[in-house]
Amino acid sequence: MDFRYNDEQLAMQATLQRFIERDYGFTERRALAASASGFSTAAWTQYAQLGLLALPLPQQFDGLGGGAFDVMVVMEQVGRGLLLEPYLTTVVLCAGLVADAAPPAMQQALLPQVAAAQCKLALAAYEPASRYELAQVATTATRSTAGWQLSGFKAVVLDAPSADAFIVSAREAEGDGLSLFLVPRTAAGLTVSSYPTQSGARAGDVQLAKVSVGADALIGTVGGGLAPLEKAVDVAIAALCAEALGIMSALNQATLAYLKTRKQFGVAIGAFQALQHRMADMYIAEEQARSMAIIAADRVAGADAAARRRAVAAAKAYIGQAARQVGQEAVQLHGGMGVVDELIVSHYFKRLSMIEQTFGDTDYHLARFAQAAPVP
Amino acid sequence: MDFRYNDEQLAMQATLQRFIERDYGFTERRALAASASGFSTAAWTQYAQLGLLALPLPQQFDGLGGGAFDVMVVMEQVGRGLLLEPYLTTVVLCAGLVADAAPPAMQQALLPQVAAAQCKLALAAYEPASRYELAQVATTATRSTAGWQLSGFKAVVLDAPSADAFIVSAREAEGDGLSLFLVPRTAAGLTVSSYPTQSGARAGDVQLAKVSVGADALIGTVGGGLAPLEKAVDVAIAALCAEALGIMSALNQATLAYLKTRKQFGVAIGAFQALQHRMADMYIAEEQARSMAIIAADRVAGADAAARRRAVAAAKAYIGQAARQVGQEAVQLHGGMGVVDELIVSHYFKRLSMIEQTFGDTDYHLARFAQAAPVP
Amino acid sequence: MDLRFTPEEEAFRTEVRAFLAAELPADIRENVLLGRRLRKDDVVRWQKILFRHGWGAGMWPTRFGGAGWSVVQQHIFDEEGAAAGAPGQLPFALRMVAPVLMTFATPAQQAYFLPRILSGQDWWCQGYSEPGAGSDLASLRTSAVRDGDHYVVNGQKTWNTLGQYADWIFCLVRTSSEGRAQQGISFLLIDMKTPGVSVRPIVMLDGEHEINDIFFADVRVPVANLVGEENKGWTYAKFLLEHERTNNAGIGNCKRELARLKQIAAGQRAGGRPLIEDQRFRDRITQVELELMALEITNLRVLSKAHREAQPAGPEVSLLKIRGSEIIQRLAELQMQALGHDALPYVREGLDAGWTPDPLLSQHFPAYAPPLSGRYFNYRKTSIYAGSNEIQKNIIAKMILGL
Amino acid sequence: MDLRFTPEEEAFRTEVRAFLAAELPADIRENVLLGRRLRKDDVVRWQKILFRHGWGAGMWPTRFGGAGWSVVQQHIFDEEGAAAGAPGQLPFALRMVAPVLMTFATPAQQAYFLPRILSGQDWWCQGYSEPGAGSDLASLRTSAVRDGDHYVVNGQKTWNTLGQYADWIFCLVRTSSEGRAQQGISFLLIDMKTPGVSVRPIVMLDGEHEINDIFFADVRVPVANLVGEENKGWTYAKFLLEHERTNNAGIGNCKRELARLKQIAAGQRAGGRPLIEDQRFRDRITQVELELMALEITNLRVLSKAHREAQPAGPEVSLLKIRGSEIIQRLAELQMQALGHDALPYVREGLDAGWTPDPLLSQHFPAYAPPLSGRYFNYRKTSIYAGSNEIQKNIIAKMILGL
Repeated sequence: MDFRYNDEQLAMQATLQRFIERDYGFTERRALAASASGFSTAAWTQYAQLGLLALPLPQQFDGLGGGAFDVMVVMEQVGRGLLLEPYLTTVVLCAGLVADAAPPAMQQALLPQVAAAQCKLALAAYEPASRYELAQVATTATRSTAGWQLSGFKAVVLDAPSADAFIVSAREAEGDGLSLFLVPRTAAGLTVSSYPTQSGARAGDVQLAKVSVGADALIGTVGGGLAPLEKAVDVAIAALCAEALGIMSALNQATLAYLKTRKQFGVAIGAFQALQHRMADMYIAEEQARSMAIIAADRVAGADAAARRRAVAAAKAYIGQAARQVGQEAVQLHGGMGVVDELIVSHYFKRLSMIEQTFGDTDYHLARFAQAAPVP
Repeated sequence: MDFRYNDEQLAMQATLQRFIERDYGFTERRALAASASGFSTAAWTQYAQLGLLALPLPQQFDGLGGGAFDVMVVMEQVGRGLLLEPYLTTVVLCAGLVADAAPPAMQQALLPQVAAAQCKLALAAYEPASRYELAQVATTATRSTAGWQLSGFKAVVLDAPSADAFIVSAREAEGDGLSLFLVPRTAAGLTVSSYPTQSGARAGDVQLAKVSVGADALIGTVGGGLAPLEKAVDVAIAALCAEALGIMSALNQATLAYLKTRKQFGVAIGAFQALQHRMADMYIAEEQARSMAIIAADRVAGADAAARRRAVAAAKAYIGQAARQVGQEAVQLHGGMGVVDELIVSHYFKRLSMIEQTFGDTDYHLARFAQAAPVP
Repeated sequence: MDLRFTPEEEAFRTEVRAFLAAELPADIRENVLLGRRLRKDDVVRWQKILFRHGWGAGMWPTRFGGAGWSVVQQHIFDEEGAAAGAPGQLPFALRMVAPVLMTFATPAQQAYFLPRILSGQDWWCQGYSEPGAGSDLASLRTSAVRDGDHYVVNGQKTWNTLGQYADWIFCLVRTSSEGRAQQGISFLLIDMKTPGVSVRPIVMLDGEHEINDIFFADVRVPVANLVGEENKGWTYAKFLLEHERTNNAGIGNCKRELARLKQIAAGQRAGGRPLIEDQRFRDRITQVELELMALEITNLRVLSKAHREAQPAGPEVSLLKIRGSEIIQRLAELQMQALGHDALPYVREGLDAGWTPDPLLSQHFPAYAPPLSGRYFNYRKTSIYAGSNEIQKNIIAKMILGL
Repeated sequence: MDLRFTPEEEAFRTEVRAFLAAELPADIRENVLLGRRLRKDDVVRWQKILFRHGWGAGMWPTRFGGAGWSVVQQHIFDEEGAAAGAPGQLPFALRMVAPVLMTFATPAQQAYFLPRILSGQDWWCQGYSEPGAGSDLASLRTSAVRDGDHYVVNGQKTWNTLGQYADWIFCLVRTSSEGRAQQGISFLLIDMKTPGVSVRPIVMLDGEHEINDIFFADVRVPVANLVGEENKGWTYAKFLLEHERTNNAGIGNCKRELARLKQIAAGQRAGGRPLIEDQRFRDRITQVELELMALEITNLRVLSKAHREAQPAGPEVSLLKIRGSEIIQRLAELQMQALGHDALPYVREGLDAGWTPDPLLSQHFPAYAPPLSGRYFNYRKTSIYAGSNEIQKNIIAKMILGL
């Protein structure tokens, strides 16, 4: 049993910390969030050079074959730096899904491109009426001579504006299983509307009006798309938990520093016992959240789907609540300084809030845990 | 609008406070709880002399015609003094039910007796499998030539050992409505087992084996018993909320006094800000609970059954949680002194805990509120 | 115990309701109910309508042009106004500086300023907090040095709300550094157009411009604009605080937002059913609903006592502030949560009056959606401003519990 | 990161499991699993069985007769023992006085006391807290005055656990009133049979006798029973505290009680269904289950660090104490809540070994029911004793956060 990051992971951590410090300070980050694309293509290239984009990809496709704990290291820093690039969407979620379920030709075509920062992907899965249910899909896939024709509407597709291709879930008819398709952004009939999100990055809605794709666009089997999709989203949720953890850690650090420096009534406010105890609660929340993120990362790597589902639901629900506590308390203890745009604290808080609304909120995962948990 | 008790209510409050101070101190109360009957018959007679037993009964039956706020005044003191006598059960719950729904002859036979401390009643409504559902009744009522024959088992009948008669709920056959019957304790086939409760008073199980009662034992209409039963229990819940309020108020007072006197590290522990803020939270909980108890008392007096149900469910659920907070915090802030039998604090805590488990716990009333609340 | 309003109060409620139905402009109402950005014009227009009706300042005494309402009437007015979608009247002029002026100012000052407040002619803002003086207000450092018939003011105020629209600011300034920190403070009225006054926006976490830093660089303020005596400002500030806080539970707003939360949850779908039928979400609504039920009565208890005793409410208003802020925060949180992933888009133009979503977006993003996340963020301020909830608990511990 | 136990550790777990299956007496197991009163004999009998197996003191070094386990092995043993229904070994002898004796006592003291602890021959209790010295232990006043070869001890100890069974008590006593309060304290071993020692039961809120006041009236204690140096007792007490707290999350007990909670909730019925299918109740279980999942890993993180560094765990054990106590309290609370109105009866004989309900009662009151309410009450102590949770938060604030 060993709960330490290994040397390579620590090296990656240090590299990212240096990168954030030098190239991705809060000022730079705000400018990027306000820019047209909402992120830095230069940084994206740097990530490729640092091996970040290749990290979790299979070695036969130019990947580094890293696992969930390697991703955890990265995502903690993504949180800490509030990095805006579509790392989670492209590398963890979509490339992970391709690596897990796509035919070899598609893997060969896409994964080396992802590793080399030549291709960005996005997942078009959720729909206006679906809330957080991946299985609730109205988008249709109709067989055609050349392959498939897709029609439907996908809402709040994360990082849609910058994606070169989408993974789209659809079904042949009601009652059938889901199928997954790779759809290039340039496909005729595909429209992307885009908007910024509350935490800086971009998202958009994707409309598919009789979009034709070839038979080779299918990922996995016809009607068998839900299992790999759910698994890929679970992997992404574990990563998202690590991102939240990185933010909580940064917020606790910032709040503690504030308590030690901010003076009221002639003393540092950290001398007030009521605030000390709340800071202690925040520390506990962070440590417990770290344990949950570790469990999630450990289980998404395993073969047991029920154990994975249970652990990921537990982690997302738990960290959702812990993050809310830490986020709200960090703002509160910062007083007015916690609610202004010019300090990073409020940006951390907003990102934590949006993480809770992503891939299922606390209530959704409480329900999922209740269904998954073995009743003794 | 006026949230003050009126002069008569204040006089009753002062009378009860004096009674508790002089005749019902903590030492006396502990001895009573340990005695065979678990309460004081002398006190019961005194209550009659003070007009307590007649207070909410109709004036035509020797009652004083008091309302829910008169009962509230009394029940706050019942809580504060941890009075063990079956006031809630006999006077508020059962006599209230008789006054509301029984035929005049039964009212004439019972209510003056209750007012004169000559008769104690208990409600045999809940059953082993019913949890808190008044409607879930397996006890059967079979028509006989003389009237009715009752068979069944009633669990945890509060104050059963001292009751002279029981109000029993039963039904003719599954699917039929509930009927209510008055059954004298001496009826052949009725067995009472008894035990102390966690908070001192007595309760028992009542077995009915082909117990015959006359046609005049019926309270209300055949099959129409649920509505008056539910109303009577709601009136009792409002009173129970007032009892909880009285305890919370006493606990807050005791805890505050302890914070001011108990010294650690050379200062009164009330100087520690973390404890000050928690005491402030306890104060807020008490004030909010008082508002809820007021709402409940106001609405049980009204004619609108839906409004009554909604307000009572709200008050019981809210006060259940507030009482848990205040009870647990009072114990915690008393440290070791909070968990010993020789201080009243732990007895208050236990009584609050048992109040939450009586007539439906917090979850039960959350569900009831959700059903009752008008969705806009 | 009597929880009923008097027949006169019920009649007043009917009158208020009729007035609101007739006079509240539809566009303002829509902005309020959808939680959109209110423009200066919205607020001023509504004040002028109220003024024309004789309700420009409900609780002011009639001799100053007020309606002479009781605290209960004011409560009814606020509640009905909130339900109908009327903008809240800003407190800075009506409830903060005005009572100070009525009590401590010269007749000339009263005659000049009060009618202009009443009619909506002047917009006031508050100059209290400084970068180093928040909860510990007495440590403020903005100085006013006497120079003939003027004070020369230098310093910085912060956490100034809506000062970008203001004609006047009332300030606490330091006129003496002798004695206790509280003793050298004066209460000064400053025309925002005076040379040397500058306003720097502070963008809030929701991206909106609601507060400011105000800088004073050799600002010459006529001595005639001093309220009361020099160095007695702390007394007036405490007086103001007492009056400000009488009615700060915000019950009306909370009730409106609870109703909106239920509407939103009825419209959103989860697992094929309206979200409001999801037991978990429903219970979360219930919990805040219970808290609000209790607080409404607690608020009325405080008000009716103040009414009866004809005194500003005591330190128990700290309870109202704490719970009121927690409730409105929680309601905003649940409204955001109800949106599901539609909480993510930051559609800034969706806060503008009259906005309708484009056809694509409207498939999942109704008109009520855009302001919700930002408002959740923004409302974190409610437990921080006007005396943070920690300060309120200190007050309860000291003033009520005697700790 | 590697969350797996080593093959050796897994083999050890198998061995522990087999041992428990073979050696744990059925009657003791039943008492533990039903939460009934444990008699002295139950505890001593189990210690003797462990001793015969060479496991009398898992973590003691082998040179003192211990099993020489790592903290991880001890964790595995505790977890399996808890699951199987083994009584926890009382900490007073094994984990508290013994490490002090091993480190600071004379060879003669070690040779006499340690084997008697190991074999279950001596029962030890703790004499630390006094009526005026709880969290603020250094203010203790029980005095030990040197008189020839004896100390004469006078004073009162309180919150003494299970001293009614004890052969020996280890005490902090004041041997000097000079210097700082911490400096005049000594660590003394007192035979409970010495004239002048008296034990007064303190009945707990559940009606059980678990703690005592211990009075010392001119108790003559041989100087040979002093541990280490006179006036250095505070050092030994701090050392003891560090060792006591290494493993105080109580994960094993929490896991067992969580499983029991689910069993109880599966057996109770609400609205015609098993209570565990009630979504509200199920979610309450889930919340504590999540907290426990996290704490198990947090505990292992602390343990594996201590294991690797061969050091007692640091101040992060305060986290384990806080959350561990909150979890076990919450589990007890939910077990009581699960009973519905069956939480009300106080059936004291239901805590006795072998009790079966009479036929009437058994219709709704199963064998697991009687102890549950009392245990909910009793477990409020867990956030109070062994350094209250407030003290633990002070420790986190000071030692970890540097506040």
